[in-house]
Amino acid sequence: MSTLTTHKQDVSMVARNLNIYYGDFQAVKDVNLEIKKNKITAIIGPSGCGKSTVLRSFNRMNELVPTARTEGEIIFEGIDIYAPEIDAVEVRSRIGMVFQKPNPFPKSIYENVAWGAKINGFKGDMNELVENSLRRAALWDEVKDKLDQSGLSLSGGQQQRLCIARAIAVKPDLILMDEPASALDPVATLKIEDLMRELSKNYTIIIVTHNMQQAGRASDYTAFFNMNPDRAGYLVEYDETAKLFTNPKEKLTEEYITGRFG
Amino acid sequence: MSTLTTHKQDVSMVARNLNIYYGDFQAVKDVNLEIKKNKITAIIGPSGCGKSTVLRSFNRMNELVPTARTEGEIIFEGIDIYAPEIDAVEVRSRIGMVFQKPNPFPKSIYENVAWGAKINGFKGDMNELVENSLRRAALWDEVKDKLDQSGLSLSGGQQQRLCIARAIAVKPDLILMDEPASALDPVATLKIEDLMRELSKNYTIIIVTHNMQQAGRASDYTAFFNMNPDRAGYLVEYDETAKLFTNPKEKLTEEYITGRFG
Amino acid sequence: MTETSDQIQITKKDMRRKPRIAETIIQTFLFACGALSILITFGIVYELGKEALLFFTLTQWEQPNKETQTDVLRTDDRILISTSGTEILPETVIRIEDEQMLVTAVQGASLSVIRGYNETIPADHPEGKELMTARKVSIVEFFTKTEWNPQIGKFGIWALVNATLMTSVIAMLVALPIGLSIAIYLSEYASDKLRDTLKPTLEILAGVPTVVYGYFALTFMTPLLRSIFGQDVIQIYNTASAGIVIGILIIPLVSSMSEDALHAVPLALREAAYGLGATKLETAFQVVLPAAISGIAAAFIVAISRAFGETMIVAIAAGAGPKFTFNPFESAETMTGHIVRISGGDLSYNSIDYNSLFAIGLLLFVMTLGLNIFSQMIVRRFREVYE
Amino acid sequence: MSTSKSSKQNPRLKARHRTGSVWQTIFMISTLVGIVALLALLYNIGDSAFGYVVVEYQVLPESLERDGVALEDQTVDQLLLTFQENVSKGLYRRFEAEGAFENPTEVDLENLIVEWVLEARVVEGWGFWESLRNRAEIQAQAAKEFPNGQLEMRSWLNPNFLVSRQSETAMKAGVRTAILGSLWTIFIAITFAFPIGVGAAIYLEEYATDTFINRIIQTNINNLAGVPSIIYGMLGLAIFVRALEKITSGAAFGVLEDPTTANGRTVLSAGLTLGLLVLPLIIINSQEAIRAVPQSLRQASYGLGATKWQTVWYHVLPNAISGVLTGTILSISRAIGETAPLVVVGASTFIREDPSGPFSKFTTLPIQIYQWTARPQDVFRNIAAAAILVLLILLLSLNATAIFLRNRYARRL
Amino acid sequence: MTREYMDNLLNQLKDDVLILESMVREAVLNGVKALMTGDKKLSKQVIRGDQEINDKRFQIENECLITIATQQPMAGDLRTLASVLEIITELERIGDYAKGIAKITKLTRNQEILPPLENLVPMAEISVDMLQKSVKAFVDGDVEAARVIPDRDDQVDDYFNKIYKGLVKYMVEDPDKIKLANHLQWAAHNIERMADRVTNICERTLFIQTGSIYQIEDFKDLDLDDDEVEIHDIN
Amino acid sequence: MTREYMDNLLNQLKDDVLILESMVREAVLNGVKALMTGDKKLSKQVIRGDQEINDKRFQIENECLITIATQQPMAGDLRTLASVLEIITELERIGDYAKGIAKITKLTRNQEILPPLENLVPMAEISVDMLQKSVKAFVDGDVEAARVIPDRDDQVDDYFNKIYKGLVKYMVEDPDKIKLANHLQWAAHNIERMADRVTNICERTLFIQTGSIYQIEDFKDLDLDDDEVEIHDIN
Ligand SMILES: Nc1ncnc2c1ncn2[C@@H]1O[C@H](COP(=O)(O)OP(=O)(O)OP(=O)(O)O)[C@@H](O)[C@H]1O
Ligand SMILES: Nc1ncnc2c1ncn2[C@@H]1O[C@H](COP(=O)(O)OP(=O)(O)OP(=O)(O)O)[C@@H](O)[C@H]1O
Ligand SMILES: [Mg+2]
Ligand SMILES: [Mg+2]
Ligand SMILES: O=P([O-])([O-])[O-]
Repeated sequence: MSTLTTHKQDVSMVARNLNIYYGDFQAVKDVNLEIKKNKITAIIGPSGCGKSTVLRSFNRMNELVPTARTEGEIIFEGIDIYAPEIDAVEVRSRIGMVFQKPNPFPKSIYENVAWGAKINGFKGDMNELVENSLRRAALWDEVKDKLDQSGLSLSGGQQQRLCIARAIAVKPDLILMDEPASALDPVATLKIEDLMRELSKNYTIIIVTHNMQQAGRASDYTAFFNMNPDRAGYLVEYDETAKLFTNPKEKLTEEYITGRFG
Repeated sequence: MSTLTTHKQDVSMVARNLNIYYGDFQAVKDVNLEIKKNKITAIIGPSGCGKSTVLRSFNRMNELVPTARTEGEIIFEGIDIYAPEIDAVEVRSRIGMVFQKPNPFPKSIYENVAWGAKINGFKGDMNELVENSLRRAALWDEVKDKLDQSGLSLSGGQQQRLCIARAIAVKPDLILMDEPASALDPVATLKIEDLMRELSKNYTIIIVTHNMQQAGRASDYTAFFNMNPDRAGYLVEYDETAKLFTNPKEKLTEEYITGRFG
Repeated sequence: MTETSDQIQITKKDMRRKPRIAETIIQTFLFACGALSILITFGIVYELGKEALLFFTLTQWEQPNKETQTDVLRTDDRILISTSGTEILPETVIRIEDEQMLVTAVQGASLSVIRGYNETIPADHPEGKELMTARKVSIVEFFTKTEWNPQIGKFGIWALVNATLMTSVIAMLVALPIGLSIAIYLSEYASDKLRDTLKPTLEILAGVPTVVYGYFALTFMTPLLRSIFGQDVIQIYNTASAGIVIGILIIPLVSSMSEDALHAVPLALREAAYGLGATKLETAFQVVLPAAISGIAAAFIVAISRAFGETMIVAIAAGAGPKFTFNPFESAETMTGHIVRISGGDLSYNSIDYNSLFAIGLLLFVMTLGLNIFSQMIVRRFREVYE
Repeated sequence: MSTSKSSKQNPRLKARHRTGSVWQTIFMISTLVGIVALLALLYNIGDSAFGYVVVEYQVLPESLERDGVALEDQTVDQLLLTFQENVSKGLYRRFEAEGAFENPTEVDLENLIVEWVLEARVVEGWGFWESLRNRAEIQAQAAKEFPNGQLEMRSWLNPNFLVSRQSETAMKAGVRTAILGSLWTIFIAITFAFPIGVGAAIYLEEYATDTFINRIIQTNINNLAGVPSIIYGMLGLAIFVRALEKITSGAAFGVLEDPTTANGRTVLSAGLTLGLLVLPLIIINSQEAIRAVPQSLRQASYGLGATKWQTVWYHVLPNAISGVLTGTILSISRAIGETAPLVVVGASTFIREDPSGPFSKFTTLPIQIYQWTARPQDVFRNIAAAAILVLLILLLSLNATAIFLRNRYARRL
Repeated sequence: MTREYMDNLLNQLKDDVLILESMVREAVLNGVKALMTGDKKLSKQVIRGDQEINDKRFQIENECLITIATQQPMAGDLRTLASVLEIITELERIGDYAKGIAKITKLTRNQEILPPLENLVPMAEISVDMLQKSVKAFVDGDVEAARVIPDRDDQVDDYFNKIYKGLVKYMVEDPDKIKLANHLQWAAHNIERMADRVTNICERTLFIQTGSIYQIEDFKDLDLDDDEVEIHDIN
Repeated sequence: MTREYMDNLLNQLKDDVLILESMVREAVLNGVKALMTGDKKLSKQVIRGDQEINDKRFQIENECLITIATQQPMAGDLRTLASVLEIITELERIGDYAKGIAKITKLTRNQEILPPLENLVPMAEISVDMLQKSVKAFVDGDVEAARVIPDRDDQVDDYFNKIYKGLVKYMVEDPDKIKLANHLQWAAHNIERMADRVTNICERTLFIQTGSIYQIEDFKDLDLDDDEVEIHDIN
């Protein structure tokens, strides 16, 4: 496979010349990005600059929008996930996703975690898998006595951790998170951020956030997107978070992070 | 009048032994607070600690919740607004309110601003009032050419400023804001904060916010609420923002603002 | 300080309560509007109940034998009936015009009576007057017998209920699977555009008056069934045809309500499932459907209730004349069909026919009310999940 | 995917996709069934409303030419003469006494001629579809079996049908009385139910607190909406027709219109019954429209120092009105199609007189359809189909209005 | 262009830094003047004034911390605030030098000061000028100025050497003057140190504007084989 | 208890401060040793090593800024970070003192050092001990320790006075030794300054824990009428 040759060891995913359209409207333009393995990468930028769009193109969730069209390559672990022979369902079981609002299934906590693994043909010890996933999501202690209660009975922050546990249970390599804490209060938010740090030992994480402070706190790398006057989003700067927040290369980035934008 | 004697020049509103119940459940317990005139006071605290409840008791909006019951005194400009002879409708025209999600009326921009003044019997030059209010809300330049367009045609941040203009047009002395920027992106948020600073020259402002950083940036005084195990909210600490964020008196406050809470 | 306190005085005066009479009047009027609904329900229960009670408690007058009408011969305390074969026994109360009499003895075609029974006034009864006998219909009889024929004093409700159940079951067999499938297709598979076209199109079906469906059943469905199963097997009026067409009528109700329930399942849940690597069907069956199950259940129950209450289709297509049969290809009369047929004729108030209708109506009301309350309970639970 | 991982590839994936397609097909077929049912309904009605018929005349229309003018083209005076010449004196005098010749229209006279002179009779008919397909065969068959008959392509739905009154003869029967009856009852129903319904909705949504009585009211209304319509008919029968007979018959106002049937089975009773029937629908629809007005608008209004009624009047109602109207129109279309309750309330089976006011006897379109459908003769099915078309067109235009309203006033809130 | 309030805060801080600088500058000049003229009162005033400088410094530091705590400064803003923290430390230290010089006035106990100290006045004037310019460069964000100001340190060093050598000469010639000369030598030392501090301030200006710390002076230490260690290098 | 990552960062920073402190400590002891033994190589090593200290200091400073920029520290956290910034400045300066002492080794040019300098070793040891303890107090947040450590400054001052007086005596007695004695006096001065820096570090510890700046030493300056200005006060 020719794509394999360009695959670097510490890189999990590469976007090459990524262009995304909704119908005639170009939402994302010429994005090139290398996501580092076992690191947390944050995507920030003003509203509507295409952060979510880019993120959702990373596991072909965009395809659920009928008008969406993706051009360019997204190479995950050396393979172009948009290649015709690749199955989107399969891609999504490799690249998990956590959403803005906690969205547990209206099933029991146990089933919430087990379901994804079950449909993906998991054959092992399900109890163990559920426990492990919940432990990793730092939720086990809080729910171990009520696994048969509805996932909806948990608090917002717990629900979000349940969603993370659910994503982990499918054993993805990469987890995409679209503003995973924006519906939570500050305390729950910090808990999720702590959890992300913990998870990044084993997973690559990409997180979209509106909250600059959160990007600063919780990420190793930050990508700053902006949009042209024609509303097409593009990548302005991509760097280590520490660098980008103390000494960005681009004036636009500096304006944005110091709050002197627009 | 006995209440008058305790009225201080630099104090706009005083809450004394404020207790608020929803049915049997006590949501707020024994709050005592002095709101300084022409300052911005922020109310922060974990989710559900009664911030909104307290805020809404300040202009008797709580009464719209049938089960809500308020005990204690709220003394605004020397008058107990819960005194039996005081009319809630009048109170609300003196103490304006801006809500979490921008909620302009589905009318023209002009009418949005004018309506409140009209029903409150404003007799002067309406055009002038509308222009002044919009100017104060830092919106005039952006909308002056399209006053007859729907308020809903504006962007989120502009809508929120329109709501502020609308509140100002009724000529309140005090403006209550319940998470006025939580539905906005960071850029629009900073604009609203700048606007609040500007407004505080003429108005007393109380703002509830989930966002500690926002409280820091945008307020002169901060009240930190917490809740008991029985979920009744109470005031933990109330101080100048600068003091509270650098050197809080209470350990709980320190834990909360440094993110080591709960 | 004085200046300030002046200012405050003014403020206080301004904030004082003002009377708002118009507001009070408006509010009272609006309350009256709302309260009217209670009056209506009360009216329904009262009227149905009152007449039904009459049906069960009041003396019903029936003509035991039509022929007796013409052949009554009056003597002082004897009444001669030319044809026998009547069910009149001693102790029976009979009535001729407004006079009631207590039968003391029966001798062939002549009855001995005590006249002026129950303080009615004895009067002259020329020949050819109608003779009626009194009886009460017991609740037990009402609920246990399977023959309904007021003419001969048979009041077994099962003849009617059975037909109602038959048409309803047939209707459900048609409507539930098809309706639910349509709902799933529209909500999970169809593009937004297709959904926005198909859903209203199907809802047109629901908006077509039921009398039209009755027509459709009689002139299309019945001939169709007969051409399939044979003219001999299927009667012109039959419950199968009516049931199928009720099913068609109800399809849009089921599909529309179920689709609403499916549609109300947040997109976020579907995304969560897709994000875990689920296929469309797995998402639809294992995530969306269970999440909407109470809404769908409510839709089903409302559909059943609707089928119970459906009138015109059965009135036109199911046949006239109560019959206790389990053969869907025979004619039978449902509760509603019976009501509408009987009341459509020249109905005299205070007759046993009139009263019996209200007994049927009350039963129908109670049945549908129960179903509706049940479905509302389900819906209420369903609302709470996502709020 | 990648070589190292392909072993992990889910072997069941293909099977999963296959199951998916099977079910998708099932769902699609079901949807098609629904659509087909609708089409069959329309086809069936259309098929009966048009098609070849063989008409036999007592007197051939051609023989009634006057001054070389065909019957259809004659003026009122000519028609009057034609009629007078061809019927017995007694009959003519009877009609004269009834006032049939004071300002008669061409249609009236033509109908009289058709009924009493031509005595046209449909002896055989074919469906529309068949008529188109087997034209030649039908012509042959008609010529063979009905040598006296005339084969013509008939549209049962025609202008005469709309303006004619009820008749014992299918050829001459029309829906004029029924349409007027429908309009009258609906008008009364809406006049009664709309203000009360909207008022109740406002009360429940804006004023009612969570008290016992209000909960009862709400539950009640929800239940009323699910009560079978025939029950409303029985309620109407018991209350309006019987208990309030004095009022609904007009006797209380001294305007008893038809002493022969001096009872409560009038337009007014029917209208009020339909009013009761649609009241819960209007309330629920209006409640939904009112509830759809975001709470934030109310809060904004209160926050500016508005009173409750100001809030309702200036913000809630303007934003809910399109929903309220849409709901009301949909309720009207429900009421227009209702048959059973009106049968129970006592619609007249056969009247020729137009309703002249709330105290007239009445019939309505669906009642008319029901009666025609229930007749044993096949020709009445044809006019029933025509009447159904009239009813459907009426309903469709109402629904179109509702959709138009919904789109026109739909606001982004 | 938002964050007016934040900009105001930053400008306020910069103004405060300017005020602190002017306080320090005056202290240095007065200290030197008191020493040269043996003006005990002036010296006392300088010593007393140091407390004000310290207070001002802590006030600014406090404001910096408040700004950091409440305003979430990033990038350039944050570097500015961090630099203010550094610069006020330097200024406070310079204030201490002035106090030290003033104290020498006491130690000299009415003795006539020695002639080499004549050089102290121009030395102090140059240093003070450098200080003022460096703080101005900081406030204006003037990278060019910040780059060149430290060059004048050589002049200050020259004066120091002159004074030092002159004083040593006095010591050698007249052992009675040893104590006095020794004390006076401290005065020169303090001014010399002050000029070094100016270098640090300039470094900060460069840091704010460029994001990296330049150590303007340090290349000197690298040529260690050149044994020319100068007295002013040993702190 | 959340914010593990933040706690890790703070602990990392504290560890770095400890490392910097140990580097500085070693530099001071080595500098003194090189001076006392005339060990040129060691002195060179100390001078070279100063660059590492500077680098370490800038690394820590940078990490502090990154932490402030990314972690929104408040209250205690923020005071800690601000204090780290101050403390590393102090440590870096102490490193400079060590370098200065090492440079004196060169200036003495193989001359035998003078006996009063014997006191330098214990003086340095006490100071170094104070330094170590103060940094430890900072890392541990030990308010009590931070309060008492500065008291030992008096001992350091005593040593300084001894050395100073001894050296002056040598100067007076032997004008040839003036230059040498003068140079050696700087070494003592540097150690004395170092002890003062320790006081600053302790002030910071108190600041973190209590939220207010205590100026531990400054009350001394207030009794100005007491004319006993000591040489170590003049910087
Ligand atoms: N389904 C869609 N159809 C058409 N346009 C869309 C769709 N989703 C997003 N867009 C457009 O694409 C652009 C990028 O949207 P996207 O949601 O990716 O932005 P974002 O950066 O995530 O914004 P936010 O911060 O508000 O979440 C926007 O202009 C948006 O209007
Ligand atoms: N209408 C109500 N009826 C009953 N309980 C209520 C009502 N509104 C709020 N509460 C309860 O009162 C408490 C305080 O609620 P409130 O909305 O004031 O909290 P908050 O601090 O504003 O929370 P948040 O940060 O989530 O907005 C909570 O426990 C909440 O559940
Ligand atoms: Mg987004
Ligand atoms: Mg709140
Ligand atoms: O304060 P110092 O001059 O000794 O660094």
